[in-house]
Amino acid sequence: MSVNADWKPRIVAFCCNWCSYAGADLAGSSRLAYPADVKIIREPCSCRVNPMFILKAFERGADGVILCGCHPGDCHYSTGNYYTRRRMALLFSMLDYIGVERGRTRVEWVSAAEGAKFSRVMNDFVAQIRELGENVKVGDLRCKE
Amino acid sequence: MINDTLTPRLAVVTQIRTETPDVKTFRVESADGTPLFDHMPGQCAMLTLPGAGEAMFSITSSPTVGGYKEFSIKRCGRLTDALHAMEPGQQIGIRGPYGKPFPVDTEFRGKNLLFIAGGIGLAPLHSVIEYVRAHREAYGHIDILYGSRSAADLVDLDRIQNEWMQERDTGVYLTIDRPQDGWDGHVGFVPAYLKELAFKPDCTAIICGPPIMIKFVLAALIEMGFDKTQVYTTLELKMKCGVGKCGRCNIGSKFVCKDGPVFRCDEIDELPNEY
Amino acid sequence: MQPGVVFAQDYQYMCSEAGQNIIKDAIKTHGLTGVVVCSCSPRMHEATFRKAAAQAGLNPFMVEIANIREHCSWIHKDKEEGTEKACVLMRAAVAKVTLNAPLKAGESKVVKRALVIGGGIAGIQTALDIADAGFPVDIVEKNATIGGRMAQLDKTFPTLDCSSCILTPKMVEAKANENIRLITYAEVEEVSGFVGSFKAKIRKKARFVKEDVCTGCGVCMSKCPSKKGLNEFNMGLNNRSAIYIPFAQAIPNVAVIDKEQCIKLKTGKCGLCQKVCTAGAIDYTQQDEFIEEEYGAIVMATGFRPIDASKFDEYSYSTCKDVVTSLELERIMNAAGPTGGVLLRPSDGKHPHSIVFIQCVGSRDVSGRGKPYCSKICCMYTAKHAMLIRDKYPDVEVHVFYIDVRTPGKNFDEFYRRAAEQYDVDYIKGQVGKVYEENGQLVVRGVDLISNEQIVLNADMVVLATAIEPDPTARKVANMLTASIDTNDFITEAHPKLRPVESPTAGIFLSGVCQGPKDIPETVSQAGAAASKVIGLLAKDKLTTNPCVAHSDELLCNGCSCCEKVCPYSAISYETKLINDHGVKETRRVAMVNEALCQGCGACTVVCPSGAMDLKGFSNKQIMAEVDAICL
Amino acid sequence: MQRVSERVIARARELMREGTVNKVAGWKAGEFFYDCAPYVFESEESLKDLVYDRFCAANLSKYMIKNSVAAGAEGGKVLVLLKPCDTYSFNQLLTEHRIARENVYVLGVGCEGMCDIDRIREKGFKGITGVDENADGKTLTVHTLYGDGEVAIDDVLVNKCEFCKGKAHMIFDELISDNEDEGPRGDRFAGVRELEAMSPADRFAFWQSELSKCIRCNACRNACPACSCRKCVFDNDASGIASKANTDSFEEKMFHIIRAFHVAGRCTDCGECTRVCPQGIPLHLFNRKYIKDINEFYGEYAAGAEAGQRGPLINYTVDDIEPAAVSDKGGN
Amino acid sequence: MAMKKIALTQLEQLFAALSLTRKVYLPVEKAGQYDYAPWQPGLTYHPEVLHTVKSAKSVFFPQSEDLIRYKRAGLSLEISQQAPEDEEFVVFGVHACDVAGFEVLDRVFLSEPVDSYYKARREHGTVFSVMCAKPEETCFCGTFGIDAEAPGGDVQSWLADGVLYMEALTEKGEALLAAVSGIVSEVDDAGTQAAAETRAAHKAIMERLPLADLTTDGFGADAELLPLFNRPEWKELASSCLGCGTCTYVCPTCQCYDIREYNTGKEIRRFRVWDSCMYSDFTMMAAGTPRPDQMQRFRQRFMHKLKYYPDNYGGAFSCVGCGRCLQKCPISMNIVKVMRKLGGANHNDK
Repeated sequence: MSVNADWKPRIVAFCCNWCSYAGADLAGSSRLAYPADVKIIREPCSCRVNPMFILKAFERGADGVILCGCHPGDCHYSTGNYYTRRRMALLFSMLDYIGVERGRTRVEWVSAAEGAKFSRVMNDFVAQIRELGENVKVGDLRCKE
Repeated sequence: MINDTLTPRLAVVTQIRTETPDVKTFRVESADGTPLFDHMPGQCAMLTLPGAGEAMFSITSSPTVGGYKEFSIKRCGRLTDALHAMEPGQQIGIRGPYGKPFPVDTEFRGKNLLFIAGGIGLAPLHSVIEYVRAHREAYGHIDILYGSRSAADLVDLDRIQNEWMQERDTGVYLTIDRPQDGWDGHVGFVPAYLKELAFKPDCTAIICGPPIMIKFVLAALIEMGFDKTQVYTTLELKMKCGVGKCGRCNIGSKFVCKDGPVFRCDEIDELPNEY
Repeated sequence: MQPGVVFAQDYQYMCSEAGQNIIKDAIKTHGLTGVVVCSCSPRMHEATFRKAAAQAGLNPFMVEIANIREHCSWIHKDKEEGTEKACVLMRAAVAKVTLNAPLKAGESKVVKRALVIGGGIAGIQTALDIADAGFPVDIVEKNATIGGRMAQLDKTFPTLDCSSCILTPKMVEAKANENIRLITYAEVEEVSGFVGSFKAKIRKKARFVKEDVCTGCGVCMSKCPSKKGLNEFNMGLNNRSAIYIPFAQAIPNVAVIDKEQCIKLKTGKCGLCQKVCTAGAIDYTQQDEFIEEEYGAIVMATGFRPIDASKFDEYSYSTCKDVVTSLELERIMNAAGPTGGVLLRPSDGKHPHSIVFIQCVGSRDVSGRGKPYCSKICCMYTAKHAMLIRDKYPDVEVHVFYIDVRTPGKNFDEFYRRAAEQYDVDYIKGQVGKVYEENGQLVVRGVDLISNEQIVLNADMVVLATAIEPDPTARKVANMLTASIDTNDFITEAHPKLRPVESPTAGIFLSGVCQGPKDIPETVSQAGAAASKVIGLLAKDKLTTNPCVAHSDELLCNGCSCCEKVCPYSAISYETKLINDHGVKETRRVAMVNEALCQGCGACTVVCPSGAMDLKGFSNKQIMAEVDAICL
Repeated sequence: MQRVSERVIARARELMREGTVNKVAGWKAGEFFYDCAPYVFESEESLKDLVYDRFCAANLSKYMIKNSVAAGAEGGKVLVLLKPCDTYSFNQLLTEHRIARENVYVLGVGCEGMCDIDRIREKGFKGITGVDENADGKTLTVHTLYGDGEVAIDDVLVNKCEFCKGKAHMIFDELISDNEDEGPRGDRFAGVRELEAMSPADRFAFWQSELSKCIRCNACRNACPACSCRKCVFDNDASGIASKANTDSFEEKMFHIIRAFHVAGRCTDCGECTRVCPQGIPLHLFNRKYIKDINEFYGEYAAGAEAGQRGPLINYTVDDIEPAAVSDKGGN
Repeated sequence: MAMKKIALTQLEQLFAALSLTRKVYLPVEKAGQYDYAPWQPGLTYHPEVLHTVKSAKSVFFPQSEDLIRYKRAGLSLEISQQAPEDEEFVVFGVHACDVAGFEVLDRVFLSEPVDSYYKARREHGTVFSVMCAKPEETCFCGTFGIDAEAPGGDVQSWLADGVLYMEALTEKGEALLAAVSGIVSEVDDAGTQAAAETRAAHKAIMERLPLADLTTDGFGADAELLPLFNRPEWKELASSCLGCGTCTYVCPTCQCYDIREYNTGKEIRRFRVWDSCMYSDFTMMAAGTPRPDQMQRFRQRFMHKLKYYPDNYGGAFSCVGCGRCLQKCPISMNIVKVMRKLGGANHNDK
C-alpha cells in the first residue's frame, strides 16, 4: 500500500475512437462520474495500441493502464480487437510473469452505447489501482524524482 | 563546482535571420554578458538545445566581430528542426571552440586566395572571408566562387552583393544549378564553372560544400595545375564530445573534432577512406 | 506556457462562428503551425475546427482537440481536480500536435448505386426517395414479398387508416420504378469494401417458381395438396399451401414453394402445381443464385419482430390459445386474416365478450427476461385495438392494464382519451401477476395501483402488447458492414442527436426500427432522411479518403509480411524494389500501403517489430508523446 | 559425433567440388578447440578449416539472410549446415520471406548435443587446453594447464541442448544424421513453471536480479534469428524508445519484454539468446514463457515447424480467451 | 614501505576496516556472474575468480553516468552540472590486466582537455591489485608487456598459502595500508620468501600459456597505417561478426562513449553511456555513415586498438590481453584471431 497520502494514481486509458471513446463521451453527457485520475488517449482502434505504449506509460510513472475497445465481433474494422485480445493476453501474462501486479493492466470492451459501463469500469479500475498503491516495480527512477 | 569540458555555457539566441528556405543564421551571445570564447576561422562549437540534443556547427561569424558568434544552419534533422523553430531570446547551451582553424595567420598570409563553396558550405568559409577582409592588406587577390541549387538557396546574398562584390581586389562569381526566372547570372554546377573561369594555380584554394562537389572541384583544380598542398577543405563526421575522446569522428588516427575539421588535401590522402 | 505554445485564448463558444474566427485570426497573426482546441469531444466538432484551420491556410490535420467537456468537466465534480485534469489533457494534445504532420486526403470513387437491406416500409420509402433522385437502388428482402410488418397491420393509429391501403401503392410504386430493382427472397451474404465502393454478394434463394414467368393467378395454391404450412403472414394463426403467394397484394405477385412442405421436393412425387400452371413457371430444379454488385452506399432497414411471448409464462401464452399477441390480434381483426376480419377467439371460434389487454410485456423490463427499453408503439396500438373493438363490438368489455400510458405524438393523447372516455375502455393502472385458465375461462389476476386492490377478472381473450426487438438478421448484417450495434442489437447511430440516420461506419445508413423503436410516421421520415444522406453521397463524383492511413518506411521494412496478414482490407501488398539506404543500394521486398483501401485501424503497426509501419495522425511518436505528457 | 562430422565435411567438399554449391556456411576452426566461428567458405581449399564437433552450437540460419541473396547475385548457391534445431529458425525466416530459398542448399546434420565451454569452466576447470570424448559417449576428459579431469556431457550441454526439441530436421535438401528422433529431451517449460509457481514478489526479485546484470550489449538480439529487423526500434531514435544502457532505469526490462514480445509467435526457441549472453541471463525464460502461453491459450504452435505458417499473433479465433482470464499465477 | 600481510580468512575484517573511511569495491557474485560492486558485510573475496564479466573499468568509467541536468521553461534554460565523485574508495582485487587497462583509459581521459568526472574518480580511488591465480588459456597480457606477477596499482598483493602479502606502490597505497595497520601485520623473511615463490610459480605458468607466443609484430605506431587498413583479410575476419557490443562492453580498454538525453518530463538529463564502434548507428548521421558495412566497423575496433591508439599515445596498445572477448564473443571472433591473421608471421613486412 502506498505510504504517500497525497498520492493520486496516474491512469492511462487507451480508447478506440468508435466504441469506447464514444462510450466515454456518453458517460460524460450522461454525467456518470468517475475519478479524474483517468486520462484518455484516443486511438482509431484498440489494435493500434502497441505494447510499447503500455510499457512506456509505466516507465513514465503510470500506476495503471487500461485499454478499451469495441466488443469482440463489433470492431469497426472487423477484426482489430481480436488481435488486441491476443496481444494483451500475452503482454499481461508477461507482466505478471516478471512480477508486476496483474491488476495494473486491464482490457475492457465498451461499446458506444455503454456510457454507464464505461463509468463503472473506470470507477472499478481506479479503486483497484488505489488498492494496489503506487507502481514501484516498473518505471524509470529518473521520472520519479 | 568545476566546469567540465562537456558542460555547455548558458547562451542566448539574440537574432535569427532567415537566409534561404532551409537555412537560418543564429546569433548567439553569452547569457551573462561576459565574452563566450575566442575562436579562429574554421573552428566549430557545440550547440545544445536540451530535449533536441547537441551537435557541432561551424562558426560562421568572423573573430573580428566581437561579442557574438553566428551560425548558419541548414535544416536537416531533429536538432536542426528544433533550432529552426527557436525564437529570439531562446536560451541555449554552447561550448567550444573546437578543432583546428584555417591557417589564416600562417600559410594563408600573403597568398592569393580562391574560395569555392556550394550551398551551406559557405558557412565555414564565411568566417575566413570576413577575417581576410578585416585584414585585407595581409592577403593577395581574392576570388570567391559560390554556387547553390537556386538563387533562393544562396546564403547571405545581400552581404555578398553589397559588401564582397564591392571589396577591393576581389572577384565574386555566383552560379546556380538550373536556370530560373529573374536570374541573369551564371547557370551551371560549381566544378564546371570553376573550369570555365580557369583560375591560375597561383593561389591557395579553400573548398567547402557537399562531398560530391568537393570531389569534382578537387579533380578540376588538379586538372588546372593545382597541387594538393595548395588546397584546403573541411570534413564532417558524427561527433559527440568534441574533444577527441568519445571515439566516433576518427579517420584513421586523426580526429575530425580535434585534428580537423580543416585538412589540407594532401593530408587527407594519407587517411583511410572512411569519411 | 508549454514549450511551443505562442498563443492561448479563452472563449466560451469556440465552435461558434466568432470562436472559429478567433482561431483563424490567430493562425494568420501568429503563423501558427498547430492548433489545440480544448472543448467538447472531437467526435462532435473536430471537423468544424479542422475546416476553420483549413480556411485560414493551415493544414486541417494540424488541429488536435483536448476533450475537456465529456471527459472532464461533465464528469468530475471536484472543480480543482477537474481543472488539473483539463490541463493534463491540454498538455497531451499540445504534445501530440507538435508532432502532427500535414496530411492530404486522397480520393476514391463513388459507385452510383445504393443497396437497401430490408423491404419494409422503411426500406421501400428510402429506396423510392433515392430512386426519385435518379440513382439506381437495389432492395434486398429476405421474404418472398416486400411490405414487411406494416403489411400485416390492420389499421394504423391515430388516424385509423387501413394499413395496406396506404402501403400497397408504395409497394407498387417500388416495383414500377425503373431505378429500383427488387431482390426478394434473398439475403446479403458478404460485404467488403468501404464507403463509395462496397461490394456485396447477395444470395437469391430458390423460389422454384420462375419469377418472370409467374402471373400470380393463384391456381397452384388452390390445387396444392399440402396445406399444413403455418401461414407466417397471419402469425401462424392458420395454414397455407406449400406453394403460396404470401398475401393478395404481395410484390412481386409471384408464388414461392416452401421446400419443407412441398411433397414434390421432399419425395419426388406430386408435381401438381407444375401441371396446373398454364404459364409454365414452376421449376423444381431451381438453385440459389448469387448476385454480386458494387454499391456506393448501403442502408440498413432490417426492421423488427415482436419478442417471443412464451418467455412470460405467467400470462400462459404458450398454453392458452386465447392469449394472443397484439400482432396476432391485428391479423384476427384484418379482413384478409384467418377469421376474415371477424373477432373470434382462436380456441373455439366463439365471439369473446371480455378482453383484457396487458401492456409493457417485455418492455421496460430490467429483470433480463425482456428489454430494458420502452417499445414506444404499444400504448398507441393497444388504444387502437381497444377502440376498434369497442367500436365494432360494443358488447365487448375491454380492460387495459398499463404501467404508464405514453402518448407523446401528434394527436396521440387525443386518440388515447377518445379510447378511454368516448369508447369507455377500462384503463387500469396496474400490473398483471398471472393469467390462467379455469374451467374453460381465462382468469386475470392483477393489482390496481390506484386503489391498491387486488383485481381478478374473467376474460375471453387476453392480448399481450409484446415488446419489439430488432430483427435477428440485424446483428449478422451489422457485423458484415462493420456497423456497431448496441447491447439490444439496435444499430448505433453516428451521433444520437446530430447524425441519427448514419452509422459511425462511413457509407452505412439507418432506416426504421433497426436504429430504435419507432412508429410508422417516424419510420417514414427517417427513411427519407436516410435517403437524402445517400443521395448526398451518391451525388459526389469522388470522395476524399481518410488521410490517417498506414505508411511503411521502406528503409526499415523487413518484408516479413506480418502486416499484410492482419490487414482487414487487403490494403497492404509487397513489392520488390531497389532501395537506397543512405547510399547503400539493395533490391528487396517491401510493404506498400494502398491508401484508398486503408481505413487506418493500425493493426499492422503493432505486428511490425521494426516500427516500419506507422499510422499517420496516430503515429507511435505522437501517441508516446501523449503518454509522456499524461504521466508527467 | 566423430563419424557424422567426417561425413559432413567430406560431403561439403564434394558438393563444392562438383559445383552444386559455390559456398559453404559452416564453422571454422579457431585458436582453441572450442572457439570455432561461423564462416562462409568460398573455396574447396579453404574447407580444410571446416569443423563440425561438440562446440558448433552457433545457429547459422540468420547468416542465410545476407548470404542467400549474395549467392543469388553471384549466380551460385550456398550450402548451409543446419542442426535439427536450426532448421526451425531457417523455416521461420522462409515464412518471413527473409531467405532466398532457391539459392540455399540445406545440408541437415545430425547432432548429439553441443557442449558449452562456459559450463565446463563452471565445473571448476581453468586453463582448458582440450577435451576428449570418452568411449562411453557420456563423459569428456578435460585437459587443462593445471591437470586433467572428467565431466559428464549431460552436465555441460548448452541450455538449448539440455532441452533439445528433437533430432528431426524440419527442412533439408540432404541429410547426414545417425540420430533417431527420440522427441524432446526434458521438460523445456520446467523453468517457466518454476517461476510461475513463485509469488509475484519473488518473481520480481528474480528478474530484478537477473536483468540488473544486463549490459545492453545486444548480443541476444543480434544473435537471434527472429530479431532480424534491418534497424531495431531500440536503435532507432525516431522510434521513441531508442535507448542505450542506463543503469537503474527501466530500460533493461523494457528492452527484454519488448524483444520477447516482438519475437513472440516467431521465436523457435533456438536458444541462441541465452547461449550468447555474456552475463549468463536465462533469456530463454522469456521466450519459453510466451511459447508456453501461446500453446495453452491458442493451441500448440511451433514456429518454424513448417514454412508458411500463420503465427499466433497474426491470427485469432472469435472465441479466444479474454485478457482478463490471464490470472495471477502462483501465491501472493 | 615494507610488505604487509593478512590471512585470507581475515579479509572481511580488512574490508570492514576500509569501509569505515571509504567505499570498497570488489568482485561480487550476482546471479552466477561476478562484477565489481560495493562491499557489504557478509561478502568476501573469491581469489579463484579470474575475471569479472565487465572489467574493473566501470568503477572509474561507469557504464552510464549523468553529466548535466537541464530545465527549460519558456525561453529560459537552466544548466546544472552533476558533481564529480568526491568520496574516497578502493577497488580491491584488480588483476594486472585490468590495472593496465586503467592506464589505457588514463591516456585518453587525463590528457587535455581532462575529463573531470574520470579524473575525480581516479583521484579518489585507490587501486588494490592482486596477482591473478590460475590464468586461463585465453590470457595473453604478456603480449603487451604486462607483468602479471607485479599487478601494480596503488597496492599490489600476492596470495600464498592462504595469506595475502601486500605492498604499497604509491602514497595513496601507503595511506591505505596505514589506515588498516591494526589489521595487517608485518612480513618476516619466510613471508617474503613465500611471496617470491608464488610469483615465480605464476611466471612459469605464464610461459606455458597457449597464447604466450602471440606478438604485436605488424601493429603499433611503427606499422604502416594504410597497408594494414587495406588488408583484404579484414573481410573474412569480419564476415560473421554480429555487430553486438559484447567485446566492447567486457573490454577493460574500450572507452568510446555516447552522450544522450533523457527527458523525465521535469528536466532533461544529459548522460554519458558506453557505446560501441561495432554498432551500426555509431557513426550514423542524417546523410549516412562513413562505415556502412560491419567489416568497416569491425576493422575500426581492431585498428583502433592496434594502430590508431598507439599512434596517438606514444606507441601503447589499447589491449591488455585479459582474454574476456575471447571468452564472451558469441561467435568466437576476437583480437587474437585478428592478430594471428594480420600480424606476426603474416604481417605486411614479411
